[in-house]
Amino acid sequence: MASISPYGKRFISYLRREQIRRLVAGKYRVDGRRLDQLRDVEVRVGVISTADGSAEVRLGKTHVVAGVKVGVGQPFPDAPDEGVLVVNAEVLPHASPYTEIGPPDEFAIELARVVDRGIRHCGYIDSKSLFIEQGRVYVVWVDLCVINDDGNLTDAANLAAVAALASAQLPAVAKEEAGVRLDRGRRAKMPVDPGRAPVAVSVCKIGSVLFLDPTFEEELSVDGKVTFTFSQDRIVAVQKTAGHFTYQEIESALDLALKGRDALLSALRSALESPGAAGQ
Amino acid sequence: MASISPYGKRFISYLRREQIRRLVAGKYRVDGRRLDQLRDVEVRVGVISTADGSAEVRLGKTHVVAGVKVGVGQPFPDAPDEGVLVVNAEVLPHASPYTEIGPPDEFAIELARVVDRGIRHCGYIDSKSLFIEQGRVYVVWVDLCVINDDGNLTDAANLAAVAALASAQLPAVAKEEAGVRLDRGRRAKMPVDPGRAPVAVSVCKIGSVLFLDPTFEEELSVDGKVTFTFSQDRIVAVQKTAGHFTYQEIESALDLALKGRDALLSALRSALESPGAAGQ
Amino acid sequence: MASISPYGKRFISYLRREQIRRLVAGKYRVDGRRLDQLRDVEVRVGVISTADGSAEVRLGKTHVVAGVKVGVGQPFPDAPDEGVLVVNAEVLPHASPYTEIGPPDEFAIELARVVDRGIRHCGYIDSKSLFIEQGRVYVVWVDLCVINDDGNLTDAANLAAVAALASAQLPAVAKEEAGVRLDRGRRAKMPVDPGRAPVAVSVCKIGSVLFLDPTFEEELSVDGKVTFTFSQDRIVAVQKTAGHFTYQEIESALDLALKGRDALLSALRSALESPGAAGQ
Amino acid sequence: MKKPPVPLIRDGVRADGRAPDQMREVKIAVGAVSNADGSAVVSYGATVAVAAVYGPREMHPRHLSLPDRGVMRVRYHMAPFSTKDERKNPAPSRREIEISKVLREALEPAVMLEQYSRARIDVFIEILQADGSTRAASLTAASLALADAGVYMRDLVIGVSAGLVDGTVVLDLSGIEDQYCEGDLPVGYMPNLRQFTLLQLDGTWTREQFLKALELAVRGAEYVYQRAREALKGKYMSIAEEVYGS
Amino acid sequence: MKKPPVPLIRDGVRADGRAPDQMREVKIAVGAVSNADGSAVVSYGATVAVAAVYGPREMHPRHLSLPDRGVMRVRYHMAPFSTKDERKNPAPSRREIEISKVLREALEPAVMLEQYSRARIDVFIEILQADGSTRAASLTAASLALADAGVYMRDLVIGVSAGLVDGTVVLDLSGIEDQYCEGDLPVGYMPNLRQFTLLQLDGTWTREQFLKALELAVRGAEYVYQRAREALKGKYMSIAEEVYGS
Amino acid sequence: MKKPPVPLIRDGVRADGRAPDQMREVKIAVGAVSNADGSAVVSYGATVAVAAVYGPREMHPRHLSLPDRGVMRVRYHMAPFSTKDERKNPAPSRREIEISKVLREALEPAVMLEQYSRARIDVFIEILQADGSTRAASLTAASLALADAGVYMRDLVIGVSAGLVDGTVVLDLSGIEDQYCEGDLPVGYMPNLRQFTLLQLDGTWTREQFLKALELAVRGAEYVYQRAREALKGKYMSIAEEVYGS
Repeated sequence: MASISPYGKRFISYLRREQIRRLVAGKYRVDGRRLDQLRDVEVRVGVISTADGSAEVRLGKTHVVAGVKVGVGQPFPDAPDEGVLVVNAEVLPHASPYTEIGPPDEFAIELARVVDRGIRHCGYIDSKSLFIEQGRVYVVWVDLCVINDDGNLTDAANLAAVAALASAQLPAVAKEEAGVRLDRGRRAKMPVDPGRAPVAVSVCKIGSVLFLDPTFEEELSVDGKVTFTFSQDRIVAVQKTAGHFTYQEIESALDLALKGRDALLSALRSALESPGAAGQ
Repeated sequence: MASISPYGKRFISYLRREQIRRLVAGKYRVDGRRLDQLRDVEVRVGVISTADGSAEVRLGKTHVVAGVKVGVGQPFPDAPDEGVLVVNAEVLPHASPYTEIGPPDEFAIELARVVDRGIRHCGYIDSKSLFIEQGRVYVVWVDLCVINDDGNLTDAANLAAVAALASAQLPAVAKEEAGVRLDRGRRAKMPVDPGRAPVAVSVCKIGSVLFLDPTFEEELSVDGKVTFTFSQDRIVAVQKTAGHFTYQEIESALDLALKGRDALLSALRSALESPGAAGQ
Repeated sequence: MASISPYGKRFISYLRREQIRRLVAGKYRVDGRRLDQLRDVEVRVGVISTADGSAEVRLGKTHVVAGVKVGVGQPFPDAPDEGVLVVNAEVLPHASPYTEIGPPDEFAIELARVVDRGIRHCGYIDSKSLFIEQGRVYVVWVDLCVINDDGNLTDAANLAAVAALASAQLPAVAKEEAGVRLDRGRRAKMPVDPGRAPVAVSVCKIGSVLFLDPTFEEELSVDGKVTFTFSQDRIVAVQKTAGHFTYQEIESALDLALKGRDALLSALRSALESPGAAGQ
Repeated sequence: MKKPPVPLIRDGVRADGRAPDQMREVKIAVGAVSNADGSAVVSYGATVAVAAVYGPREMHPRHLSLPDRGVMRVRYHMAPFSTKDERKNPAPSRREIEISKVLREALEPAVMLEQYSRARIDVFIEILQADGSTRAASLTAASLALADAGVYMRDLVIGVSAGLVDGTVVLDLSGIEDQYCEGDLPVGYMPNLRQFTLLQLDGTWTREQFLKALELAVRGAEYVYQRAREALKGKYMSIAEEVYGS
Repeated sequence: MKKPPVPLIRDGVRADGRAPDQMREVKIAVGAVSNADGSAVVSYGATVAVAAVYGPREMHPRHLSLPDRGVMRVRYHMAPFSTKDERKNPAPSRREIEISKVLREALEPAVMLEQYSRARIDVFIEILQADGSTRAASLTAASLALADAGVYMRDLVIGVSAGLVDGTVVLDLSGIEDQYCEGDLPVGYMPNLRQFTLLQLDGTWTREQFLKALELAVRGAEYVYQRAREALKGKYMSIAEEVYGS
Repeated sequence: MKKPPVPLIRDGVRADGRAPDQMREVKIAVGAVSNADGSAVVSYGATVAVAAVYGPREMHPRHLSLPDRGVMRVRYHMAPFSTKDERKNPAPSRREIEISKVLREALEPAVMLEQYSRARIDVFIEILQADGSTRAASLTAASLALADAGVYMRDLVIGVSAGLVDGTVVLDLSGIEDQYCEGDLPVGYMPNLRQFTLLQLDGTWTREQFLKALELAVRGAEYVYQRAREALKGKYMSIAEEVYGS
């Protein structure tokens, strides 16, 4: 019954929850971080040799792999001259004791859709360059695999998707009698504009204290969570996933998110500038 | 596991059931109706502005909305010159405490198929007028949404489907390079023959007493239920859904059903004659 | 959740299991058979008049029906000049108290795939003779229906599939304006080479004693089970389905399997030589 | 209605040589599925249905059991090779789901479910060959499998179909008649209790045709009932022979 | 962004004649689904959402219940005929699954689930007509259905959408605005507690546009809230009339 | 068999430069998935399998637990980007379901399930890159993850594949060899107990080729086993260093 929410349930003990909340109220965190401090973030591109583009992101113990696969398909009727982007997320049963076997649940679907919206509306990909011929366009699949979930999947998954796309190559098209075929022997760069890379930053709230980059335990203890996605200086996606916020809190959260954005963006840029070093 | 019957279970308390049965044995009903009396029936067409045709039926507290959508598709191989009719029913989880979330269960599937058979075999729709060109025909979807189930869904849903089709319009076909497209700016009348409108009437039995238009509670208390669908003076569908009947009981049920048919048919005719008055 | 193994559970009482194991340790079996003795095997072809080929196999109380249906479809991209073989198995809920209603579970899927691999790699079917024209080939469906499961489904199902294919006929192709159609009025022989008929033989182990043709109860009592499929003098498929084997045990099991092969092959040959006698 | 490739009826004789009120050959074998608690194979001409019964047995999950009666579950399914032309997809179709429901409701009046509190009885029906009247053959097979399983019953439910072919009311529709007829009327009937438990209809019928078809169905059911009793008796006779010697 | 068939806004007037900060006509009917424990129909212009609440009731299966609070389940679904052009496939889409989740998370802050240990409350929402802002109308309908069911609530959650149309921040997007606008911002708001409980955004916004849209959404929510209170009062007044006479 | 784009073997040297009895580079990392009770990443050349173990833990629903032993559940799955050409649909294929079953049956003989009455142990395997021998790498990864989780085991189960390439028996098939070879023989082997626990075969083999391939597989498994022991030791050494200082 994936069509009714919630799907499954997630736990934290009452005592642990209260400990986390008490600490944050005093502006401390269980792992000793500042409120505006991200965990160590590591981005590596080109980690999957079978993919057309790939990246892995480790944000503390959270671990996400993104793989890009390119295919050929039909355009959407309302955009006949544009390629198609599909973002899919699988939270592997490896990732936590709470993940059930089965098709993507509401958490995985929301994750994919938030990442998708961030990428889709900011001009990061030039969709028109993915046109092949009348009725035929490139289809770009971005598959997100969550291997370990220690919280803040959205920020990690968005970063992995963006890095994987930046590292991706577009196979050439070979036109044959039987139709169009991809020739992975000849490849071009994926048409992305790194300057517009969307960056998702989640902000959590306990009481009235805001903080960045929640761990899994912190996520289960919050009074509110909201994710902002930025491209250049624009806001291109927002998703409140837990709790409630006042207008003032949203404004403060937005400012805090911009700090996180800068940290994530610089991790992304280092990875893209030195792909050789990061390759497996 | 929708592929084995029964799906789920429905309850009535033993005492309530015995009360209903005792009353009917004495030719009384819990809501004070006569055995051959329908509840108030209200039919309104044109209630869904996004549909190509629509109707809602209230039969006492039973509430069904039918929406018609027209598309373009391939004909069935054994009828290459005829359009395609598809009837689908969803009993919304709104409708009763017993409805489960998920794909249509055996009740919804049977409901759709009984309504479909009533419409399909009586010439109500002129299928040949739904032909477009070699290999391409109109597909007429009739979707039944049960919003509240207080019994006798079949009679209500059949009436809603018939009224929605009578009120429907057929979008014009625009032939373009890329194929055939519907143009909802230009529309024609749906080719139905109101004189052949099929009307489904259910008859229930408690002991040897027959009665019309059961409520939900009555349906759970019966010794038999059978639905007859009439078009003009022909029988075009029958479905026994509960219990057992003797030959003589079937004959009597048939006569009683004809009385119900007249009442439902006149409600249908008023609605079709004054669509303006009934529109939202 | 068919995507994680195991699916469901199967039982035998501890006492019954120990009895079976004690007997086998002394080289006896509960039904009095020798270790290398198959149960009575009966193969009949042409048993399903609606199929293009069919056979039923009774191996003791195990009962499997195989039906062949021929269709037209697209070839696989990596074999554009070959027809397509699809083997599917359904263990009917009739077959044992353990079968659940639903899509094929891991037992049925494994059964179909082991039978498929046996047939596919030995040249039994001449796939190139199933080519029709560029982009269009015959699709040969072999559907296995297990009606009663008293153990050793693999050997029985393989035999049924092989016999059904040998008895099958290939409908002629009628080319029409609207495309290609099968004409079951005109038929040719299915291109199979009876000399290469693959035969699957399962060997079980209790302690270090090996034996053939396990019953359902024996299967639940074993320390190991492995199936060999032979075509002519080659091994064309192996599948270990339970337990563990030493190298020496595998070698002995292979020799024992060849004895079983001869018995099954002669049952197959009698059936194919006298289809009239075996027809219903 | 479409035009059939051959006349369905001419001079009162049907395409397969039968009279309008004549059943095809009826074959019945009880107890054919050895693991099942009860089973039967029934064929009406080329239509073959295999029914197996498991139970009464424990209901899982328990909250689906009923405190005062047993639950009977019924599944009607067609083998992929059972249809004349194309292979049938084995996934259950809407038609199969509906038929499972009406067969359950046709069998329930015959089975003393009040004897089986909290238990379930499963009835599985597989169509191996389909040549018309599959739900009718299924019903007879299911009844016999229930009886073979020793389930308490008030009567057997016998399935037969009637149809309207070129204006004539006929018994036991064949596949081709089913495809081209003006009307189809599958019926389930308890011959001793004289009750109809399955009743469906399709097509365009006058009141008189409908009632005449019901009468014909009763006669057909009575005929099949005799064959069914012989088959049951035959099975128990042969068991008796095994046990006591012939 | 694609070009709309008509200008979406001209001289400060929107295609349907509204001012930027103007809601479409809002209609509310409480208690329309008689079997439900609570229900409401809400329309914003041509968008119509029907919400029904069942519960608090027992949770099945039990291991999904919580010892210290109730579980609220929410389902958002679109009727197959609710969309403008093609029929919508009734199988739940990924979009519907996501919206079910965000609506649940938008309602949870308002419902005193701690009062309902081990129980579940089900909220079902069906979109009968979709013309933009469906999740906003759904939220208002769901809140009212919960209130109608007598579920303890801290506040109503009112849904409204804001959008960015040709650079102008507007309230309550219609279908055509939703399709062609530069940004969409569905909001859920508790007017008494002044808390946002739903917040999504799509498109390309400056910080100022975003904050201005939030302010506009608050004003819209306050307007709809008055209408919602009247509807609730109306229902209970008419019940009182029935009970005590008018 | 189809013709490969390059000769698979020439003068006793394989397309990737290996000798027939040579494994590709084997890399093993134990404990890579921090939430899991045990985990391992194993690569054979470009084939990469990640295994995670959760448990022993409570079985839900309870009627699937066993009174006298634990239930081990195994899932083999391929990431959508793990295959060479087209994206793999993430829905589990029939092949993945079969492999999940044979891997479970290959691991069961090594795990002391009798120590874990009523509990379940879950083994999840994801193929991140597929270049032949995926089930072999999976088996080694799963064994190590079980050991890392502290599950009682009789031995490690090591997976290796053998194959028949141009008439030569070779070890550890690569993707291209797997695609064009005359035979494939994936094997699971317990080196200390000298027992085969996985055995599948495909293709056309003589008895001698089959037996020779088994021998080769044993040698391959013994080689991988050494690497696996070092990896396990390495992990626990480094833990010891953390705990006691180096």
